[in-house]
Amino acid sequence: MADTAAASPKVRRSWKDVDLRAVAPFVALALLLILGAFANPNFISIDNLLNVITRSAFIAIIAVGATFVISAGGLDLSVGSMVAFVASLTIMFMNSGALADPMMTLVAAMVLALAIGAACGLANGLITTVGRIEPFIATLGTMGIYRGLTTWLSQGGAITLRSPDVQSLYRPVYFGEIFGVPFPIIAIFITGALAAFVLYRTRYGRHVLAVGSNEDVARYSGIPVNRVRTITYVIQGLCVAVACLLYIPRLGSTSATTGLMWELQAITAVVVGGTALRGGVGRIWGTICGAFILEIVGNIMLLSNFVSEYLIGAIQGAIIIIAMLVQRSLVRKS
Amino acid sequence: MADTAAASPKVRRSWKDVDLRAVAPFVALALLLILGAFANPNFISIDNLLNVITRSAFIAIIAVGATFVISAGGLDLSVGSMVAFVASLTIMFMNSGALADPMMTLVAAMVLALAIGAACGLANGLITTVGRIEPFIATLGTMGIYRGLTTWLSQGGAITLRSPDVQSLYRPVYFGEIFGVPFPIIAIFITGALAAFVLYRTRYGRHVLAVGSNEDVARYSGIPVNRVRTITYVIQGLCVAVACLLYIPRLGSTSATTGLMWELQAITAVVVGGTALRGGVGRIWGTICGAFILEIVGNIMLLSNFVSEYLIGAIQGAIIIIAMLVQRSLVRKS
Amino acid sequence: MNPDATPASVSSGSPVLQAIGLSKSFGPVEVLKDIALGVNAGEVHAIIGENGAGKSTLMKVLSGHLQPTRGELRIDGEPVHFSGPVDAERRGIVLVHQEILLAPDLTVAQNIYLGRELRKGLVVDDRAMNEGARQAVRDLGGDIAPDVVVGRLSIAQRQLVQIARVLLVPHRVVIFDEPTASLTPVETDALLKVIADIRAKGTGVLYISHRLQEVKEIADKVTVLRDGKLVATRPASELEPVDMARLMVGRDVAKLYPDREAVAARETVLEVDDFSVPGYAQHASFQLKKGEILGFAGLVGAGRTELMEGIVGLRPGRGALRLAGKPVHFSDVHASLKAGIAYISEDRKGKGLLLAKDLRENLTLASLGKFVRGLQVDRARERAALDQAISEFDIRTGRKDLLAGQLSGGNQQKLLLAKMMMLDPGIVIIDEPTRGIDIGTKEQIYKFIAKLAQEGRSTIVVSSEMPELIGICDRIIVMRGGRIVGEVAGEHMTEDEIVVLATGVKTGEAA
Amino acid sequence: QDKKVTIGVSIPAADHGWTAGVVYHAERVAKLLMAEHPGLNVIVKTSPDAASQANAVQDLATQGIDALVILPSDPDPLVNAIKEVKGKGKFVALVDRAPSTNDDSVRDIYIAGNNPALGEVAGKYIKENTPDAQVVVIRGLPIPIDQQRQDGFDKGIEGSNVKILDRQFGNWNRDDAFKVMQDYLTKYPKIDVVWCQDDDMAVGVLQAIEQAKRTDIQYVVAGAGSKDMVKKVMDGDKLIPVDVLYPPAMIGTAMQLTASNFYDQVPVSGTYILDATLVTKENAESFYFPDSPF
Ligand SMILES: Nc1ncnc2c1ncn2[C@@H]1O[C@H](COP(=O)(O)OP(=O)(O)OP(=O)(O)O)[C@@H](O)[C@H]1O
Ligand SMILES: Nc1ncnc2c1ncn2[C@@H]1O[C@H](COP(=O)(O)OP(=O)(O)OP(=O)(O)O)[C@@H](O)[C@H]1O
Ligand SMILES: [Mg+2]
Ligand SMILES: [Mg+2]
Repeated sequence: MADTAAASPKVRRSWKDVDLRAVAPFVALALLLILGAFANPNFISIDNLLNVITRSAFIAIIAVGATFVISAGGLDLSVGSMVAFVASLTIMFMNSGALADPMMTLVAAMVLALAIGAACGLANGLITTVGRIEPFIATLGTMGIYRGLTTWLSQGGAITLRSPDVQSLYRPVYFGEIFGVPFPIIAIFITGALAAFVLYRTRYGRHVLAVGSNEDVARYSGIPVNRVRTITYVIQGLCVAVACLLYIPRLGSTSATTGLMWELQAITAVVVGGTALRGGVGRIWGTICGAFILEIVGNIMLLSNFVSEYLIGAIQGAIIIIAMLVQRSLVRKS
Repeated sequence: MADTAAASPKVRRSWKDVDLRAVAPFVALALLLILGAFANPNFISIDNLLNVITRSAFIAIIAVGATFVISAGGLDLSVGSMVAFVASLTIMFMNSGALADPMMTLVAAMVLALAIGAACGLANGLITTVGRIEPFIATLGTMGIYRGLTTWLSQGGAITLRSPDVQSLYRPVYFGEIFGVPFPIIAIFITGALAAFVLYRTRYGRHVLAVGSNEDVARYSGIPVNRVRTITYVIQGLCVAVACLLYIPRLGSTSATTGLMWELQAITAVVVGGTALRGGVGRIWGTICGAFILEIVGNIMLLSNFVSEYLIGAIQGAIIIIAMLVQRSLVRKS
Repeated sequence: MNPDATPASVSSGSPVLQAIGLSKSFGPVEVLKDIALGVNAGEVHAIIGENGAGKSTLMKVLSGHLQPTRGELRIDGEPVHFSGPVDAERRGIVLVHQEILLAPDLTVAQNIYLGRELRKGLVVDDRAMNEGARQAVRDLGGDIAPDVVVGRLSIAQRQLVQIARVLLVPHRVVIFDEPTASLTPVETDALLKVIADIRAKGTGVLYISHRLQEVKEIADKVTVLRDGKLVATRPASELEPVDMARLMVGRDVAKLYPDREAVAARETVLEVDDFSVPGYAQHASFQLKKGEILGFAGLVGAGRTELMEGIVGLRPGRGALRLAGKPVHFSDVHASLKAGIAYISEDRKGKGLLLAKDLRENLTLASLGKFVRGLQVDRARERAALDQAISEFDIRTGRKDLLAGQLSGGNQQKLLLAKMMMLDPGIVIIDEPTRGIDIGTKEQIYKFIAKLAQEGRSTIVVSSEMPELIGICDRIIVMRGGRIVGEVAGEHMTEDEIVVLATGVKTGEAA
Repeated sequence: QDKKVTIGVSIPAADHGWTAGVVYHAERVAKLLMAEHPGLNVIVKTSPDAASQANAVQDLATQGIDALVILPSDPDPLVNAIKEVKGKGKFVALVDRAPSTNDDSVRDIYIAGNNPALGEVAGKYIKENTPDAQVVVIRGLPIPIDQQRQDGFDKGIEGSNVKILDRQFGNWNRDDAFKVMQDYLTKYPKIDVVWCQDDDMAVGVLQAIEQAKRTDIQYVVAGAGSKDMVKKVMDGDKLIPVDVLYPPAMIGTAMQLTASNFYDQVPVSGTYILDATLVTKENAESFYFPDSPF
């Protein structure tokens, strides 16, 4: 009898505990939405919300990839430059006119983008795993490399999609809608669903979490640690490529500053979403929620008129910290 | 007999092992110096080397602080913005003319800078330890805050030291020499020596390494983990302030872009110097050597004529990766 | 356990797994010297020896975790070379590590099936794995929800999970490296039954334990290691525990537990009143007298560790603490150490020692203040302290510049004891003091605890080994399900009475 | 009579002196205009990079603006976002930085400083005053306007003996310019002229020259017209004999033109290119604004 009494609160406690940790980012999002509604009535208009979510697509999709890398105990600082690099090469290919048919060009360019993204990710993965260099430094190095190459490709200028045919064909990929839902939003959710499937349902996903949780244990269990890690970087590269595919039709152009600091935003989205940087845990939907939060913070700031434009950075920083504190206290109180 | 025979090479081996890990950055530095001499004969002129080392002072001193934070298992991304913030406030104080005497003004300003640096560090430390937010995110937040406040203080422009008296009094702190050695170089070595003493010789330093190696063990041993960690951030803040004290006399002015990305450079210097990001080990002199390496790579690139200016970033990235690979293989071969 | 999956044993002539002329050196130190050993199918072969004798090292070589410096391994008489543990595992040689090797963020089931997940098409079959895991743990006499994250389990529970994980691999030889060190009698019995089961199915078992009674019970053959050399291999029937102890230590171990004079009633030094550690221990009240040795018994999960951690400020706790009559409250260990209470954790690897730092730094970590001269830590005095600790606690180490992680398990425990005793505490709380300690060393540790009492220090011993509690304690408090359910002293300190209290079941029914 | 009009102004965040000047003038003119026209609402928003500026434009559109005045941080990536606004029939004034296609499908008016001319004027000045000079160039960031200035500069020195020794990026940042200049001084024993195309970077360049105590450098040509540099020109500083004007105040001009499109019943359209005036000792006084942050 005494045993049951002691046991049951423990079980309840741990159930709540798990739940709140996963729920916390969504609570933060809801609070932000309420705050935003007060700041500016336009904020909760469908148009505005669709806008904001649509443009969070790049960071959200990149951050989904980052969730894999981070939960396997890695880190990728090169994703921002990778966006610039992949998008530049893709636009250059479309400009090259190698294929006459615009549709064919577009499809080939998309395949090419994915291939380049995967290759860049592979390079990152191999340098960290086979080369055994701390991911922070390895990807800081490739960050320089990808951005440098982009600068060189663009000769310091911009690389702009020229063919109007391709452009008009490609435009709906960012600006199009399906049943009133902008295409990038659909892309976010498809990417999220795929990623969640891989991470939570497949053997590979299990291995990713094991490697991030304890590398030695994973190795003793016969898991090819280096391969698992490398593949997380390839997944990250593919996610970057997908983000590029959405990015190109939006701005139609890249330059040496494209994607600057996106790596920090992506990592922030991951952490705000509840994934710890030490690895072993990955929360795909939390990450996507984190990306929404970041974009909404910026949006509220822009829509409200109280904040001096000089202080926007400071307030964004403060909000991130407050959001994390709220999360922590939510989890602790439970 | 057989035992002794087996013993001697083994002992040598492990001795080498320890040694090489610590020596690797210095080897890399030596190789770079040789490479530089080939790239441009001016490179090894005393004048050039003094220039390069002098201007590496900011990153070197900041990175010494980062060595503390990192070896205690933390991370500080806010140092770049902190430089801008501390330097701006210090210049504003000197401009305010609160004290009539230039010498007094200067001394007070220096004390103020150290106090502000320590306070900023304390804020970082408390947010990560008491607030229990991952240092990456916490300091990313304060990075936004410090930079935002700087932008606001400067109203987006520059903050320039106005009083010519103070300026001429202050100038030697960067441009002055003692026995032909520029003052910033002396500052690097004094900072390094102090830091090495604290980290390797004092009880506090031992605690820092213990906390970084295994937080639980440290806590069970009665080490006040949060306090130890927080103080590492304060030390980081003080180092940033010292860097600011050298920085202000150089250009006599700050702006919203002062110190941009210095955090990444400081962390790179720490890692290139042989300190692992996971904590538990700290190499002060390696870090300083790492800072020299970074600055010399840039210098060689500018002095040589082979490299397109567009590719400099890429080659810098590649050199960092190669340097780390060389280090690894050195250590492994031993 | 998994008879269908067990590769059939081929011949009965040669041993399944055999080592010939096996040697292993770490640096200049030769840890194993010319070992010859064979395990037959359907046989339990126990390996015993002092801490640091080389048992774990030998097992690691046999299971592919380490490469031998010299010598050869054979399976069914055929020479083999293991490229790594996975390779050995493929050939049916599996090892239950002395240290716990599990991924803390994964669940029990995920850990048990790690690397060989069951699948339904593309998808991992979590339901089947949870079911399998639950069963596997139940077979070992445990009851752990398969979907709990391993990071939340106690050491004992983790040990069960680790054993379950290994037994699920198709195996021909199972190596247990001190599997029972952190188990209580109930789980130990269950495990011994499981071992008997797999032996019956033709599996060879290598079994390491410092509990000689257990060895006597289960083993067919016993091999004794001393200083890396094989001293003897004998049928277990020929050896009594005393003989084993003599072979191990090289001398007679006459009396394990020190004599202690009965202590007259003394003043209370620590009073715990209605103290609760939310979620783990409720309404605990007890008193500790000066010079007393107070035992805490209970089953795994009884909450003893958490109660002690709550008292010293490692966990949030509610209730009153009085130290020599004065109310105190500790918010962290720093405070409790200052007040003279030292807590020695049961988890020496995770919470006791910095495995990647050397012995000297570990020894002085908690008491660095004593070594500060001026502003500096005086390394010469640290070295002197290390020399003293090595001799006082009999820490067996080839070199003094080893890392703590390179010590054998038992020697790590001694180092940890030495480290906390550097603080010269008035009250010592030792959690599982002899977990993984050889019999000779145990004797030393018991003597040591008795000496503490003699010096007027008070000691709380939390242990899952009842004979040890009975042997050294003045009183024993028994916990069950987070509550103190009774106290035994004097002639009531018997295993029966304690088990009755700890399980809430009459003897005989328990199991 | 007071028409309700909302003008959205999107500009880069103040990340160096010149953009700080832009922010300053945008705010100054916004206040002026709102005081002048009580029905007018001007919303000024700054963004650190092209992608967030695209977001800002979208957000402004959400707030229901009638006109957009935009100084794009990077023009090509922003064309689509601008076209969105223009497509909804709003009035668009594009300032300073032109995308590859810059016609009335993108904007109603285009007001610009003349980037190629900024380079060209500097080049011509060097060609005329020191026809055999050895010049080192410090570039800004690798983005198109920088490229345009370089091209203009090359055109300016065409046909002379002026020799460009080196071009490196200084990222429109004083510290980077200081480093690059230090290394130039190490690398080249004789430098006649430095062209660093930006007054912010000139600060670092001057310090590096002073530290090296080199006397071979005859002068430095920067650009933009910051108060510090204009002051030096005014005072007859030997090293800064001239400055090429590239006034951040152009954003104000654009805002004023946009407002007059609504209030003055004068339809405004077309292209307004501001001169890249050479500030010399003679005319410096009229370009000196001591109150501006830049
Ligand atoms: N990696 C290593 N490097 C150097 N020495 C080592 C290493 N691993 C183990 N040793 C040494 O080898 C010896 C044997 O250790 P081992 O762990 O095999 O002992 P054991 O018999 O299992 O002892 P215990 O009963 O305490 O577990 C010890 O002296 C230990 O210090
Ligand atoms: N982090 C945690 N969250 C929830 N429950 C936990 C956590 N850690 C441990 N527990 C549970 O608390 C109970 C008590 O722990 P523990 O087994 O350490 O007690 P104990 O009496 O010291 O046992 P022993 O020392 O014999 O292992 C166990 O049932 C365990 O599952
Ligand atoms: Mg062992
Ligand atoms: Mg316990």
